[in-house]
This record gives sequence, structure tokens and C-alpha cells, in this order.
Amino acid sequence: MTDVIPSEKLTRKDFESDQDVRWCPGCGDYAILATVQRTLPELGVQPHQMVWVSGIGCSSRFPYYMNTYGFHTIHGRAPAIATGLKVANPELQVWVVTGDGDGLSIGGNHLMHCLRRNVDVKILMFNNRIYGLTKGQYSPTSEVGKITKSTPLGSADYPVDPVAFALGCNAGFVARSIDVEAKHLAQVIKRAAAHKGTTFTEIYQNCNVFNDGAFEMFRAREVKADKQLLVEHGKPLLFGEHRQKGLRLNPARLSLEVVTVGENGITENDILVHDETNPNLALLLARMPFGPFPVALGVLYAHEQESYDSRLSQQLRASQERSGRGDLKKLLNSGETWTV
Amino acid sequence: MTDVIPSEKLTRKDFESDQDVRWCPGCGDYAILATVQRTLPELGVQPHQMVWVSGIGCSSRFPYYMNTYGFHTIHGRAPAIATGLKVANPELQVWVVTGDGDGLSIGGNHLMHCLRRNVDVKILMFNNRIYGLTKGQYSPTSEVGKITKSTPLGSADYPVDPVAFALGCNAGFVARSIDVEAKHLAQVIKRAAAHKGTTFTEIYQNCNVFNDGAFEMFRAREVKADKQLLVEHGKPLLFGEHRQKGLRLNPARLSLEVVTVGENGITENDILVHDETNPNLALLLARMPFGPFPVALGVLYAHEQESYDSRLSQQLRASQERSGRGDLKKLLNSGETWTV
Amino acid sequence: MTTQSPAGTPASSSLHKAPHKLTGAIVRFAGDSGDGMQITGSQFTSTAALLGNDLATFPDFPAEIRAPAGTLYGVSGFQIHFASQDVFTPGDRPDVLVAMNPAALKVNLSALKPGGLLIMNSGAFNANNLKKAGYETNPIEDGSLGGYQVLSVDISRLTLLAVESAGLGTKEANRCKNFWTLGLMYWIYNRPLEPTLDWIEKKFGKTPDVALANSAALKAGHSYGETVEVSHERYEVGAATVAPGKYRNMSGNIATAWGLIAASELSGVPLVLGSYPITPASDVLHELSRHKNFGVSTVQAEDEISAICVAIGASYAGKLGITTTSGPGMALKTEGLGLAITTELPLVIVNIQRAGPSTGMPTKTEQADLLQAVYGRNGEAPVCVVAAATPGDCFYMAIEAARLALKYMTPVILLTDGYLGNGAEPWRIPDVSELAKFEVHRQTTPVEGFHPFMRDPETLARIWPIPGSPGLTHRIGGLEKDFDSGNISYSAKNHQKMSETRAAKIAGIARDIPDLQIEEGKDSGQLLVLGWGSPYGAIREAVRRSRARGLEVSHAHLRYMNPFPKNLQQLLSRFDRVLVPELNMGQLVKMLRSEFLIPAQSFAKIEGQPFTIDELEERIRQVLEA
Amino acid sequence: MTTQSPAGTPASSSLHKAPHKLTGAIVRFAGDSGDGMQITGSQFTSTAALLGNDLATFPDFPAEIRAPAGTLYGVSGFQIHFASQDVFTPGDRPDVLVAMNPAALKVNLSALKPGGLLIMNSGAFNANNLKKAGYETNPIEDGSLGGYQVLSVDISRLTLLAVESAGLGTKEANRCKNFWTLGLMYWIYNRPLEPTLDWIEKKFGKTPDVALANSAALKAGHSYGETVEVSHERYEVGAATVAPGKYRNMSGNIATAWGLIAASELSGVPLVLGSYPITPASDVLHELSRHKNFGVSTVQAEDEISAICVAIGASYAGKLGITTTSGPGMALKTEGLGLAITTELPLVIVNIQRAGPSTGMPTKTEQADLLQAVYGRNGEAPVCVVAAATPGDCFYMAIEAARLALKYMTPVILLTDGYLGNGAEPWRIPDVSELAKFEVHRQTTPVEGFHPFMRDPETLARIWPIPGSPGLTHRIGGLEKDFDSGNISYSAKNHQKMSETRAAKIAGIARDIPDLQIEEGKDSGQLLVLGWGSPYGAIREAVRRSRARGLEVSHAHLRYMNPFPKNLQQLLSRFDRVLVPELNMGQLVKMLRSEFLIPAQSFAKIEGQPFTIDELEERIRQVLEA
Ligand SMILES: Cc1ncc(C[n+]2csc(CCOP(=O)(O)OP(=O)(O)O)c2C)c(N)n1
Ligand SMILES: Cc1ncc(C[n+]2csc(CCOP(=O)(O)OP(=O)(O)O)c2C)c(N)n1
Ligand code: SF4
Ligand code: SF4
Ligand SMILES: [Mg+2]
Ligand SMILES: [Mg+2]
Repeated sequence: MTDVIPSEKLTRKDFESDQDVRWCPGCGDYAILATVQRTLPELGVQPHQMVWVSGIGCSSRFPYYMNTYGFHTIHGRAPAIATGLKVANPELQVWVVTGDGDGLSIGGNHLMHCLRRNVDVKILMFNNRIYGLTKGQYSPTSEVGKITKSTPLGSADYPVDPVAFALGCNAGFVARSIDVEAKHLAQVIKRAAAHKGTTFTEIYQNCNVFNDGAFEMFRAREVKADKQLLVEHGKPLLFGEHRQKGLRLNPARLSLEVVTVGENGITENDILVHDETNPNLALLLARMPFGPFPVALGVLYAHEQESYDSRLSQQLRASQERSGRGDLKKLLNSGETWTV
Repeated sequence: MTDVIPSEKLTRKDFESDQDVRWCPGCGDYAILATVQRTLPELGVQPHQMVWVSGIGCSSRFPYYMNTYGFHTIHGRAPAIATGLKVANPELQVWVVTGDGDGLSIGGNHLMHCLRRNVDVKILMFNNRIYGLTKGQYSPTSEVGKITKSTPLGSADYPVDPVAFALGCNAGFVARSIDVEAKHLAQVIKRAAAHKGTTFTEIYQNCNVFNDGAFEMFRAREVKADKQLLVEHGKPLLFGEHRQKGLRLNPARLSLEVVTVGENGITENDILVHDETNPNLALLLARMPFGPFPVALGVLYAHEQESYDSRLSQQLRASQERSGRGDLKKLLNSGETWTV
Repeated sequence: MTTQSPAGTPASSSLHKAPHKLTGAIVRFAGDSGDGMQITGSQFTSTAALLGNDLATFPDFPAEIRAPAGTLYGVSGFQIHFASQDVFTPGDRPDVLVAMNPAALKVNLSALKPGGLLIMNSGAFNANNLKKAGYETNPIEDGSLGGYQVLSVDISRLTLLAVESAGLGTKEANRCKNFWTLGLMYWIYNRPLEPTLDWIEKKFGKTPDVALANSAALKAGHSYGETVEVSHERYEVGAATVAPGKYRNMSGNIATAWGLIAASELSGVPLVLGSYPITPASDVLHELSRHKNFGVSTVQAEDEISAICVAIGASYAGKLGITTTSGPGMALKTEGLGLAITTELPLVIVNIQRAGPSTGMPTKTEQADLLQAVYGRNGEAPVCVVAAATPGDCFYMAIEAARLALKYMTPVILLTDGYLGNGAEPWRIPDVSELAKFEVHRQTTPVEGFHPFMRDPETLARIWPIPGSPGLTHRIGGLEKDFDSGNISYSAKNHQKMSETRAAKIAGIARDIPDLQIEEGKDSGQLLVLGWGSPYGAIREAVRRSRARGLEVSHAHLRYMNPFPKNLQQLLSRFDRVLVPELNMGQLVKMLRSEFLIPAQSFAKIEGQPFTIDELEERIRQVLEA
Repeated sequence: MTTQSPAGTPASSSLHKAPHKLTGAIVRFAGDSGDGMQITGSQFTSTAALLGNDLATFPDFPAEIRAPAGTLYGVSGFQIHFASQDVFTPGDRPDVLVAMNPAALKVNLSALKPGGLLIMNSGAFNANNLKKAGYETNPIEDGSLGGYQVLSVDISRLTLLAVESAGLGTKEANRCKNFWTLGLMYWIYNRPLEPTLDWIEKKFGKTPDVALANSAALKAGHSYGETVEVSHERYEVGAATVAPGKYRNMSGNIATAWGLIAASELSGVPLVLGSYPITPASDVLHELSRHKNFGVSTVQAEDEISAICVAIGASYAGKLGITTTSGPGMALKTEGLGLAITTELPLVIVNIQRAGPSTGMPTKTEQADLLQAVYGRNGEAPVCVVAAATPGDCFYMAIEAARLALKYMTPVILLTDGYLGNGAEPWRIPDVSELAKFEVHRQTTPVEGFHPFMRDPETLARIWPIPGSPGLTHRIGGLEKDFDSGNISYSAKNHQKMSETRAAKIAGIARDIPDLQIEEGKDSGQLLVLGWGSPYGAIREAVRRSRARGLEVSHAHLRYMNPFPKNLQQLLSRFDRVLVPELNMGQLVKMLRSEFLIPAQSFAKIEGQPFTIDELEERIRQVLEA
């Protein structure tokens, strides 16, 4: 009973565990799970070379459904445990699944440090703007004034935007997608898998029990063309039914503005071209207020740098080359000694 | 023995406690303490209406030296304790003193949530890019490859910039200054005190024992004119001996560039004017790589919004107006009851 | 519990003509999460209450939010024990089991009493559901239910017929079957429909068609009983003689929230709650959030560390800081609790215990955090610990926790658990004037020779100087302080003195709490069953029955875990043996043995489930026979 | 300790002509943080070691990093006890006190033995320094030092003269006065200068002028003794008969780090340390970071929660996860520790205890985290706890902690404390071949009927399947698991079974650890002094002296705190009385009383300071007389 299958032969089944999936019927998590399991076989990584780490939450149940190595840890700590895992064995492909509560409420600090260290783990944050598992309290991504069990008069907090936060933490790869956008999500996941260093991917996920329709303003079929800006490196930032709308830089106000190609003399040349290596553009895209602007989806920023784990293993190799493999006898007898 | 003194009569002495100051001789913390104690009398707030909260670290010893209310709490938790304090009594002026380790390493999560909630507390982060109290390990703001007791082969982490981080957390007020720049620091502190909502002020502070000279590249007399960009709302972003250098926006690359007024046809009109209400500009200023660029000091961003504590007290008032002051008897007898 | 009658405990050995009089009955409703069993149960409860029965209930939710329909782990249950005599627990094994689908049957059948009444919705016993529940053959047909009185009805179909007129969609219409079932149960136990009909009106007033449908279903179920379609016995459970007064149904978590509000009213100190949601504690946060007009501020913090720190900050500011949590959340408060102890600030930490270790079984109950509460911190960090015995008792122990915290300037840990928090009991509403106000001294004016660690010579409580007050500026922190000035001190003798003072302050609380009373039986004898927390009802009933059997056993129940009541040792010494039942692996028993050097025996159970009366009776017998 | 001789314990009652032979002496160097007392002390130590003295040392730093010069809280001290016989502690009260300034005198004088030798640098007793130290008048002149042998020298001036030739600035020149003092002490105790001269060469080779100056100062101090300027007695302390072998000076924190490295070498499992700096634990992190060539990975985490999580992640990956901390840091690891316990991963948590509660007194020592280690978690979370007795013992107990963690797949807490961590003793370097290798089974190949909670029937350790291995993919987590499949389980019986299994696994470790031995005295009698941790030396010496006085007392020392050695009960039963000295308020004694129901007596001291031999001897007498 071994599970090594020639990579090209890997199928979705190879990534499905025997546990039955226990999310609420209709939960967006099902769609994400399906897309992930459909996409992984294309990565050429064996299930046994992969570890899925999670915290606590509905989203964090994810690893149980994956026929890989998996660790359902404690609330908010997945990035720290994943760091130890990756440092201990850089050969493994390490994924982290977290939620907006797990990752940004209790786990915000570990997320920050994982991102700034650039540990080579792939983080997927399922953002449903609510605490699902604990039955519906507001989260750090819930809108101001949100009425929940814990805020009957509306929440008094201003939310944080996961992507803007990740960029503020010097993340080297930042992307966004949507639970039901299978094709788009699959592409983003493949990009994340290919990137060396921490990757942060926010996935808007519908909690149909406690926050149903939270993203319908841009997730719904009828509006998506107009409300979703799918960014692609090197391509102009166009959107809309006929890709007639686009983003232009207003240098005076140092901000973006939505313009319509063809209207008052605007041509495609006026439209900003997406450069995923430009952190400033990524920030502007991340912070566009929804409504006047569409929501930016795709790889907003990607810049590879040596990862934390690879630097550490490099140090181990170097010190062994310099001083030779450690010798216990030498160590114990080093420094000042005397004989009786 | 009461300490109410007509505000206009308050002096530095009124803010000095009887404890002798125990930082290392030559520590930058002395300069900050002096500036704070000199500046507070101008705020018109009585010492007994002020609370100074800190975590743990050399910097966090600060409250002991202030003749106000003070709470030297536990490592990294000052923002959370300050939040409870401010919610409990919004009348108090609450200050938080933290370090780069206290605030960004162990305390990063509370800092983030304090900033995004916009609790009306004034945070001063003494950034010496080192752990002072524990005798010199690297911190999240230490440069890559930093050699310390815990990293004899150099640190493998990429640092985070406190100001960029704060902006990523939706901070409403973000500023930067330097321990020894008494006049500049005093101005920033006054601005912070006047701002309603969370204020985040990073103060570069020299730890002359474990990280001496960390900031000399822009802190030293000889270089400061050339290396410090003192931003002022509505004023052009000029710096240099004769204020001949300035920042210009490169719209194509969506980034800033340093230009010299008078050289190849550049006039003051080409120079960006600082707009502290523009978050995008603040981000660009915060992230300018030092060396090619100067370090931006002053109020980088300021945007007032209702604070968390004021929203909460508003809710308390509103619910009492709506349903009247709570009545225990009514409460106990509410809902379904029966009599035996 | 032995009975001939399928549906309860006969009032007399000889059975009369219908309706049979019963002294009590235990009914369990079980179905899919979507089947509305919790509503059915609570409606049956209100009606029983109105009829003057004494009662106890136990809801049992699935761990998943909305498990897929028909699955075993999606089964939701509600058990009620109602009687014409004292009721202390929801009962061990039900007399009647209502199974709305095969999964509900599979999960609950083993609990049903031999010969008990089994009501099933045959309409839900289709191939698909049977498969999900793991039945090869249909139990209704394969004769496997021989040992029970079976009443199998196609409730689904009959409900659809009954509500047709209301013109709902099939989905909505189907939802009404829990009321049909309730109607039938009302007929069987001879109960009026009106209270529920009124409730339906109130509840669904806004959607008249739904209201109409539910009422129709309820009546249909009831008349189904009347009509010839079934000739089943009926039963009657009379009113109990409970203390006169106004009653309400009270769950432990609501009682805790209201107790804290009461404490705030009685002390005049406003509450500030810092909390982070966690099962099974979240409802206390939810409830307190609903009462801002009592001046209650609630902060949903980013984590439990922040939650306790928010409370500590509030206490420093002069309010009463509260934090509520469970399991892993309690672990995270360890460091903050240490700070509150050394800065001597008033604070109430409510730990609604759940099954551990680590994440454990969040929806299951346990009492395994006692030693953590008493000993679980770095350094010598003494703290006061109290525990509630019943859902309603949470109200009084919450007040007590706040009173001691404010009087002694110390954190107080209130231990309840998931069983208390979610469980409910009829609760006599106290007359507010019965509740003793308590004096709290918040220092707001200058004091001669002031320093922040000046103490009340009697209670050893330190002064509570309130920020904002002129003349009282001061600094406190986590470093050791000088006894005489409150300044930082590294002096050896001073550390000894401060450590002893902190310990003496907590120990001194013993002078301020009631002596331990005997709940059942004599105040001396062969065996004392000493309990704490949620097993109260089960222990008391088991001791009662054992005494009825002539065994010389008594029951006492600890509500003060640290310090112990001052008469505890002397009370223990009056019994030959001491048995300590706990839902853990023996924690209180460890404390008793080390404190009093007595060979107290442990009856430890760690199944995430409450004690049954039977197993306690059994153990009592064994101990006495040993 | 009673003595007529001002400078040590006379070898015989009658004093000879100089140099007097002494069996041992205790010297304390005290001065400003800037005065280099730690260097002076360690040089005096090396020389004593080379001369074959047995010895023990105790450095005592100020809490502040660099306190202002001349202040009381800026005083730094170093005490050494060297002898021609066994030495177990740095000694209680010094025979000789070197005070480099008034503050040093003020802080340390009370410790000096009556009639002891007091050496002062009169040059530093100026108005300014006297004021900072809070002296109204100059003690050198006001006759307040009558009770001592006073030797007051203007060391500052004499040093400047001595080093003039080297041509240093006054500031540097002044820095040499500690070597001048050392030279004088070498003369008094008749010790050679060469070892220190060599060391100076090595150390300051790069700055010849400094080297020259220091050597000059050393020689000057020595010849000052020779010359007529003072006619003072000289003393001689001969070599001790210690076990032959190669020795080094070893501090507890270095020993802990090296022990962990040794464990990694002996098991073949590489280390991954996750740690966050904290006093007094940081040095273990520092030391391990220096040995990456042993395959040691060290991660300075963002906090202690992350630190233990990094270690847990590494253990899941198949490495040995380690985390090191103290006080508040230990509190923060509570939740993570629970996860490691329920997922049954090997992990070593080193808690270098410090004075609490909360931040407490970071630079002071204490043993108050024992009950937290054993009981301080939510739920029933049993863990193995071991404790080191001496600095050198940290090496062996660290190996033991790792061995048990790997063999039983469990976290193991190793308790040391600030006194052990910073304190040092001469340590016989073991022959690496003496150290037993231990087998570790890391599962990397498919197993018949694999699931992650398959157990070794004997140890009950679960299998350790290593990620990356084909055929072993699995999921683990913090929820309760099914005993037979490792899948999530909410079953009542299963929770009981798993809880009992986790407990039995830890209890079973008792079969795998050595029986408790008697350290001093007979294995039965009137009184057993049962200690644990750092008081080892003081207890052993006190028991020795008491026995020399004819008292029937023995000493045993626990290194295994949970589970206890299997012969503990039986051993305790052989003594009439048991006395348990601890640097806390009585924690081990609680465990003993509840476990064995014996009236063990507590001798609790909580001053942030180690026990003195005198106070232990005194208490032993009292207990035996009672
Ligand atoms: C230490 C701790 N605190 C609190 C909880 C309770 N808890 C479990 S999940 C959760 C929040 C989940 O929200 P999110 O991360 O957004 O996941 P979702 O359920 O929405 O997918 C909380 C508060 C816990 N398990 N552990
Ligand atoms: C929970 C906890 N962990 C660790 C420590 C030890 N510690 C005290 S201060 C500090 C870091 C201080 O660095 P920083 O915040 O930059 O302050 P600085 O001393 O540099 O001013 C650490 C790790 C502690 N006191 N508490
Ligand atoms: S509660 Fe929401 S997020 Fe959780 S499983 Fe149900 S639908 Fe999904
Ligand atoms: S260690 Fe550094 S930061 Fe701390 S007091 Fe000394 S100089 Fe200042
Ligand atoms: Mg969520
Ligand atoms: Mg710092």
C-alpha cells in the first residue's frame, strides 16, 4: 500500500480522503475544495509530499478532506506551525488554510511574521467575513455596523482588508479569487504553487448560513462582468461587459479612476497596464473602494526573493562546510579545561 | 495634596515622577522622555487625566518616570489593555509606549486591531531595531543578515516597516520622528495628541549599547539635511542643504523619484506637494527605499474618523434612550414566566 | 429506575384506567438538525412548566453547524424530565423516544428504557435515509424493535395533508412536522394546546400562512391521538409542590450573564466585558451584548489574550472587568491572569468548561479545568475560584464572584460547564430586594500617605485608586512591588512578604463565605458524597434514592473551590468515607487529599457526558459495601 | 559555618604561621556593573580550578542593562566558594568581601561573616559615590566597620600608577583596577598569576597596550601584597580529592544546550529550536544558535506561542522540536502544549524558572512553576516533567527529557531555574562513549493497517509517521480521536479510553526511569529531606553537617517530577518524617501529600534567592527536635 503514482497519472481522487465532508449544504467551502482537488494533480507533486495545515474554523476543517499529510492545529497558529514544518523539511510542499477569523483575528501576528519572513508556505484565506464555526459573530473583515449575535447594535470596528494587510507586511505574493470562480481560482492556485516564498491568497467564500450573499454585489452572474476586474500581468486593466471600462492613473490626486474607453477621447493607451511586480500598483488595486470601483481579482503582486527556510538551510550547509559536521567530543572538550 | 494646577501653569516638573531613570547612560530613551515631559504641559491636559500604558522592554519602562497614571503591563499587550481602559473611561487621555519587539514582534496582532478599530489611544513606538532589555537579539525591524547573539550567522528574516504596516492596518494617523530631533518630535507629539482616534508614531531611537549608530545614516548632524525629508501638509516635498532636491511622481512606473530643482528644467511645480490626507502618497513615502531616497519624517497620514470608543459609548447612550436605563427587576421578569 | 409503564414512573404500583397518573416522565425528541427538535422540546417544556411540573431539560446539538440531512452526526436531541415531585436532572433513560428519522433512531435507541414508547416518523424511513444511518434493513419492519412499544406513523405525509390549506410550498409545509409531533405528544400526556398556539401566534405573526400551518399541524397531531387511528394509552403528570413564586426557565449561560448584570447593579460598578467567541461560552457574550442599557460595554476582542487584557484595562480604569471563555481560550488567559493577580485588580473570569485536552470535544461537557484554575500559572499566583452547581445557580455564583473580586481586589474564576451553560431548569425569580447590595470602595479623592498598594488591614485588599482622580496618580505593573511604597522592588524579604500577603488575602476569603451545608441526609455517617459543579442534580437524586434504600449516605456540594469553606475539614471528619464524583480524572479529590490527608475516593468519569443517576447509585452501593 | 579565621575555614582548630592552611574559603567580588567583577570572578575561578580546588560560583547581575555608575541597583557581584574538600554551593556568607565602591559595600556588607576580611577601594569612596549609595558619613572613617578586618586601599590611584607606562587614557587605565584587585587576592590566597597572565594575552592580544596594562595591574596588586605596605596574613587552600578526569567549568544554560545537542547526536534526530528571548532563558537560544554545524536549526519566533508552534511543526515533520523559555513565556505556551499532548508529538519544553508571579523578578531564581508544569492546562493533559539538580546535571536531564519525549511520543518539560542556568560548577567532561545512544523509530515506510494513532503495546507510544513518506498520509489535530482509527470522534466511551490511555502512557514512564537514590545518609531513619531542583547543593551540605553533628537525617533528590520514581512511596515510608525544602510556597509537598497521604512538611522560601546551608541546618534541627 504505497501512494506513489506517476505524476502525470495523478487524478482528483488521489487527493480525496475517506472522510465525509461536513460543511453546511451550500457552503462555499465545497466549491473551493473541489477546485483544489481538481487542480493539485496538475502540480506534479505527490500527495505524500504535501502537507495541509490549518487552524480552527469551518474553513480549517479542510485538511481532513485531503488525502495528503494534514495538521488541524489550534486557532490562529497554523502559520507558525507551518513555519516549523517547512524549516524542518524544506522538501515538503506546505499549504495553509485559514479563515478571516483564524488568520486575521487571533492569528494576525503569525500571519504577519510568516509573510515578512517569506517562509515558503502557500496560504489560502477563506474570507466569508464572519465567524462560521462559532455560529455567526462578526470578523475583522466584516463591514462597519454589522449586526451579529455579539453586536446586536452593529459592530463598531472598521474592517481590515486582507490583501492590503498582507502587502503592508511585505508579502511577496498576493492574490485574490472567489469560491465559485473555479477556472480563475485554479489559475491563482497554480501561480501560488509555482511561487517560491510565502504566497497569500484571499478567497471570497460565501457562508450561506450566517452571512449569505456577502459578496453577491460582485459575485453574482449578472454583475460580475461589471464588478470584477481580472488583472493579468502585462495586460491593460480593463473590465465590463465589453471590456470597455478601465483604470487610469490620476497623477495629480495620485489615485486611480474608472474611465470608459471611447468616451471623451479615452483610448486603450490611457489605461494602466497591470505590472504584478509593482508594489505601489498592487496597493492601489487592493485599496480601491468597492462601488465606485470594481473588485480586483487575480495575482495583484508577485516578487520572488529567497525564502526564510532556504536561507536557514543555507546557513546549516555553510556552517558544516566551514567548521565541519559537528563533533560532540570536540564540543564537550572545547574551551578552558583542566585534568585532575 | 491634590495635583490640579491651572493648565497654563503646568510645567515639565508636573510630569516627572520621583523614580530615578534607569536606562543605560546615553540611551536615546532619555531624549524622548525629556521631549515628552517638556511637551505635555502645552496640551492642557492634567497629569491625573492621563494614563501611560506600556508593555515590556527598555522603552516600556517609560510610564514609571511619568507623574501620571501608568500601567507597565505585559509583553506586547499594551494596546489591548489601553483599549479596555479607553472603553471604560473615554475621558482619559491614553498613551501607549512600546518598542519594535514589544509592538511588532509579540504584540503585532493587538497593534493591528487597535489601529483598525481606531481606538482613541496615542501609540509611540520606540524603534531601535533591537531587543534592548534582553541584551541584544534582532527584532522584526532589524535589517536582513543582522548578526546578534541569537543570529551569529546573521538573521534570515526580512524586516517589516512599522509605518507601512500601520498603513496596511488602516491606521488613521501615522507619523515618524527621531529621538534626538526634539523640536520635530515635539510637533509630532502635539499633532498626535490633537488627533481623535488611534495615532501611530514611530520614533527612531538609538540603543547605544546593543545597536549603536543604527540610524546614523540619516540621524547624524552632517547628513541629516540630505537624508531627512520633513513632510508638511500642503508644502512641496523638498529636502537637501538648500532644499534643492525634491520628490516627483513617475506616472509611468507609478513610483516616486528624486529630482533636483533647477537641473534639466525641473521647477518647484514638478515637485509633489504633501497631502497628509492621501493614503496612497503616505504609502509611497513610507516605502521609499533609504539610500536612493531620504527617510520621510513627520505626519505622513492623518484622516479623522469616529473612534471605536466613541461609537461604543454612543451605543450605550442610544440604547438607554431607546429602552430606558436598565431595570434589573424588569430583566429578571422578562419573557415567559409562570407563577406557582 | 424500574417501571412497568412504557411512558413514565407510575404514581402507584397498580395501573388505573387511562389517563394513567404518573409521578413523572422522561421524553426525548430526536431528529435532524433541520427538524426543529429544539423548538419542539422547549415548547413541551413551557407547557409542562405552566402546568406546574417540576422539570429539567438537556439539549444535545451536533458539533457541526448544519450537518447534511439524515446523517448520524447531524442528529439533534432534546430531553425533558417532568414530574409531580422534585426533579434534579433531565433523567438518565427516556420513557418515550421520538425519532423523526433513521439516524435519530440509530443514535438514541440504546438510551430508551426497555419497554419504553418509541414514536417514529415512518415517512422518513426511506432507502436513502436508512442508508445514511447505516441500516441494512428497515428497523420498523425487520422486527428488531421487539423490546419496545412501537408507534410508527407517517408524520411527514399526515403533516402535508394537515397544512395543505395554508398553501405553503412543500419545503415549508414539511417543516411543520415537528408541531404535528408535538400535538401528538400533548395528547398522549394530556396537555393543553393553547400555550403553544399562543406562542405560534406571537412568533410567526408576521407570516400568517406559516403561523396557520404550524397551528394546523399541532391540532392535527393532537386529534390524530383522539381519533380511532390509534388507540393508545394516555398519561397524566400532575403539578409538583414546588416553592411558591414566579418562575421562568433559566439556562446557565443566561443566568451567568444576568448574574453579572445584577452584580453591577448591586455594586454600582459598571461592567466591561472583553470576550472572544468560543463554544460553549459565546452565549454569555451574546446575552451581555444585548443589555447595553445597563451600562454594560462589550468588546469582542481579537483573541482571548486581548479579551482578558481589555477586562484588566477596564478594571484599572475603575470598572468591573469581565472575561468569558472555555477550554483553549482559558489556556490563553494564563499570562494575563498572572498580571491581574500581581496588580491586584478586580476581575471575573468565567470558564464554561468543555471536554479537553486542547480543542477536545467543544460541544461536550467536562470538569477538567479545576486544577488549572487553582494552580495553572507561573510563579505563586493565588486566585479565588468558585463553581456553580445548577443552571440557575450560575446567577448567584456570578454575583458572588463579582462581590469577592471587588471586595478583595482580586481576579475570581467562576467555573461552570457546557452542561450547565446550555442546560436549563425552572428558576424561581428572586425579588430584587432579596439580593444584597454590596459596598465597593473606589478611591477618587486624595489619601493621607497614599501609595497604590496600601491595604485594608482586615481584608488585605489594596486600595483602588481611579485614574482621572486628582492626587492619586500612580504606576503599577507586573514586576514585584515594595510592600510599603508600591515601587518596584527586588528585595528578598519583600518578595517573601508580598507573596505571603497575596496568599493570605485569598485564604482570608474563607472568613467571608458561607459554611458548607449538607444537601441531603444527615451531617455525619458512613459516607459523604462531596460534589462540585454540574453533577449536583445527579448526585442529589442518587443520594436520595440510596437513602430511600436505607443507605447511610449524605450529599454536600462545594461552590467555593479556593479557598474552601472553613468548616470543610470538620465536616469531612464526621464521615467514615468520602466519595468525590467528578467529570474529570480526579481533581478536587487531589486537593482534598493533599489539604486534609484523608483517603477521599474518586469517582471519575470522562466521557463528555453528565453522570447518570444509576451509575452514581451503583457506585455509592459499592463504596458502602466495600 | 563558624570560624575564627577571617578568610576561611581553618584546616585545624589551631592556627599555624602564614600561609594558614584552610580547607576552604568563600570570596565575594562586588562593584559597579562597569568594574568588571564578573571577569575578576571567573579568572579567580579558573585559577582555583587549575589548582584542583573543588568549587562553586554564583554571579549576581543587576536587573538593569547598564545601570548608572555608583547606584545601588547597579551593583554586580560574583561569589566563589573553593575548597580542598567537596563543595556543593557557592556558600552562604563570604569570608572575604571585595567592595569596589560604596554601593557595593552597602548592598553586600550584611552578607559578610562577622570578623570577615573586608577589602575596599578607598579611592571610590568619594562624596558623590557615598551619596549615591545613601551613606551620610564615610564608613571607612566613621568606625561603623568595627566588626570586620578592614583592608582599605586606594586601588584606583595605585592602578593608575601601575599602568601609567602602558599609556592608556585615564578611562581605560581605570578599567584595569579589577586586575589589580585580583592580583592582591592571588597574593592573599597564595595563587599563581600565570594562568591569568596567559588569559590576558589571549584575550587582549589585539590591543597590546590594554594587555600590557592589565598584566601590569595584576602584578602590581600582587606585589602590593608582598611589599611592606601591608603586613597581612596569607592563606592556602589545597587541592581537593575530586574524581579524576578532565574538567571544565559548566553553567546550567550551556549544559542544557549541549545536552540537547548530545541527545540529537545520540538519537540521530536533528533539533529544531523555536524560542523567543527571555531572561534567564535566552542563553540557551544563543548557545544553540552557535552550533548549526550539528544540524541544529534555530528560529527566533515572534512570541512564545509561535515558538512552541514552530517546535510542534518540526516534530510533526519528524525532527525533535525544542522550545526554551521562562515565567510569562511558559504561561503563553499553555495552549500549544495541550495540542502537542493530544497529538502525541515528541517535544522538549525547557522552563528556566524565575521569580513570579507575572513578570515578577526576572533576574531572581524560584521553583514556583512545578504545579503549573504538572497541572496547568485545560482538560486532562498529562505530561512528563523532569528537573535538573545542578548546573552540570542540566546536561544529563536535557538528554533524559529528549530520550523520554522521543520514546513515548510526548512533550517533556525540563525544569531548571535562574540559579542553575547562570550558576556554574566544575564539570567532569563525560567520555562520549559513556553516553548511551537511544533508538528512535521514525516511520517512513508503509505499515499494515496503518493509522496515525497505532500504538506500541508496551510503551503506548503512538507511531511517528513522517510526512514525505509514501503510504503514510494522515491527518492529526486537536479534536479527540478515535482509538482505533485516529479519526475525529465524539464518542463517550472513546473519550474515556483515550483519556485513560494518555494518562497510562505517562504513568508508564515510571518503569523506564531510575529508582530514587539516597544522596547522603542512611536509607531509613528519623528524617528524610526530599528536595528537587537547584537546592541540591545546599540541602546536601546541610544534611552532611547535620549528620556530622550526629543527627539522623538523610537526603534524597527528585529529578523525575511526573511520573515519580516507582520506589518513591516505599522509600518515603522508611522515614519517620519527611521535610521538603522548595524555593516556592510548597508545591512538591502538595503532590506528595495527595499522592501518598503522608504528613510531609514544607520548608518554603520565596525570596528569589537560593537556600543558605545555615537555614537548612537550622530547620533540620527544629524538625528533629519537634
Ligand atoms: C483559542 C480559541 N479561541 C476560540 C475558538 C472558537 N473558534 C473556533 S473557530 C472560530 C472563528 C472561526 O472564524 P473563521 O476563521 O473566519 O472560520 P470560518 O468558520 O468562518 O470558516 C472561533 C472563534 C477556538 N476554537 N480556540
Ligand atoms: C511573554 C514575555 N516574553 C518575553 C519577555 C522578555 N522580553 C522582555 S522585553 C523583550 C523585547 C524588548 O524589545 P523592544 O520591545 O524592542 O524593547 P527595547 O528593550 O528594545 O526598548 C523581551 C523579549 C517577556 N518579558 N515576556
Ligand atoms: S457555517 Fe457557514 S462557513 Fe461554516 S460550514 Fe456552514 S455555511 Fe460554511
Ligand atoms: S539596552 Fe539599549 S535601549 Fe535599553 S536602556 Fe540600554 S541603551 Fe537604552
Ligand atoms: Mg470566516
Ligand atoms: Mg527595541
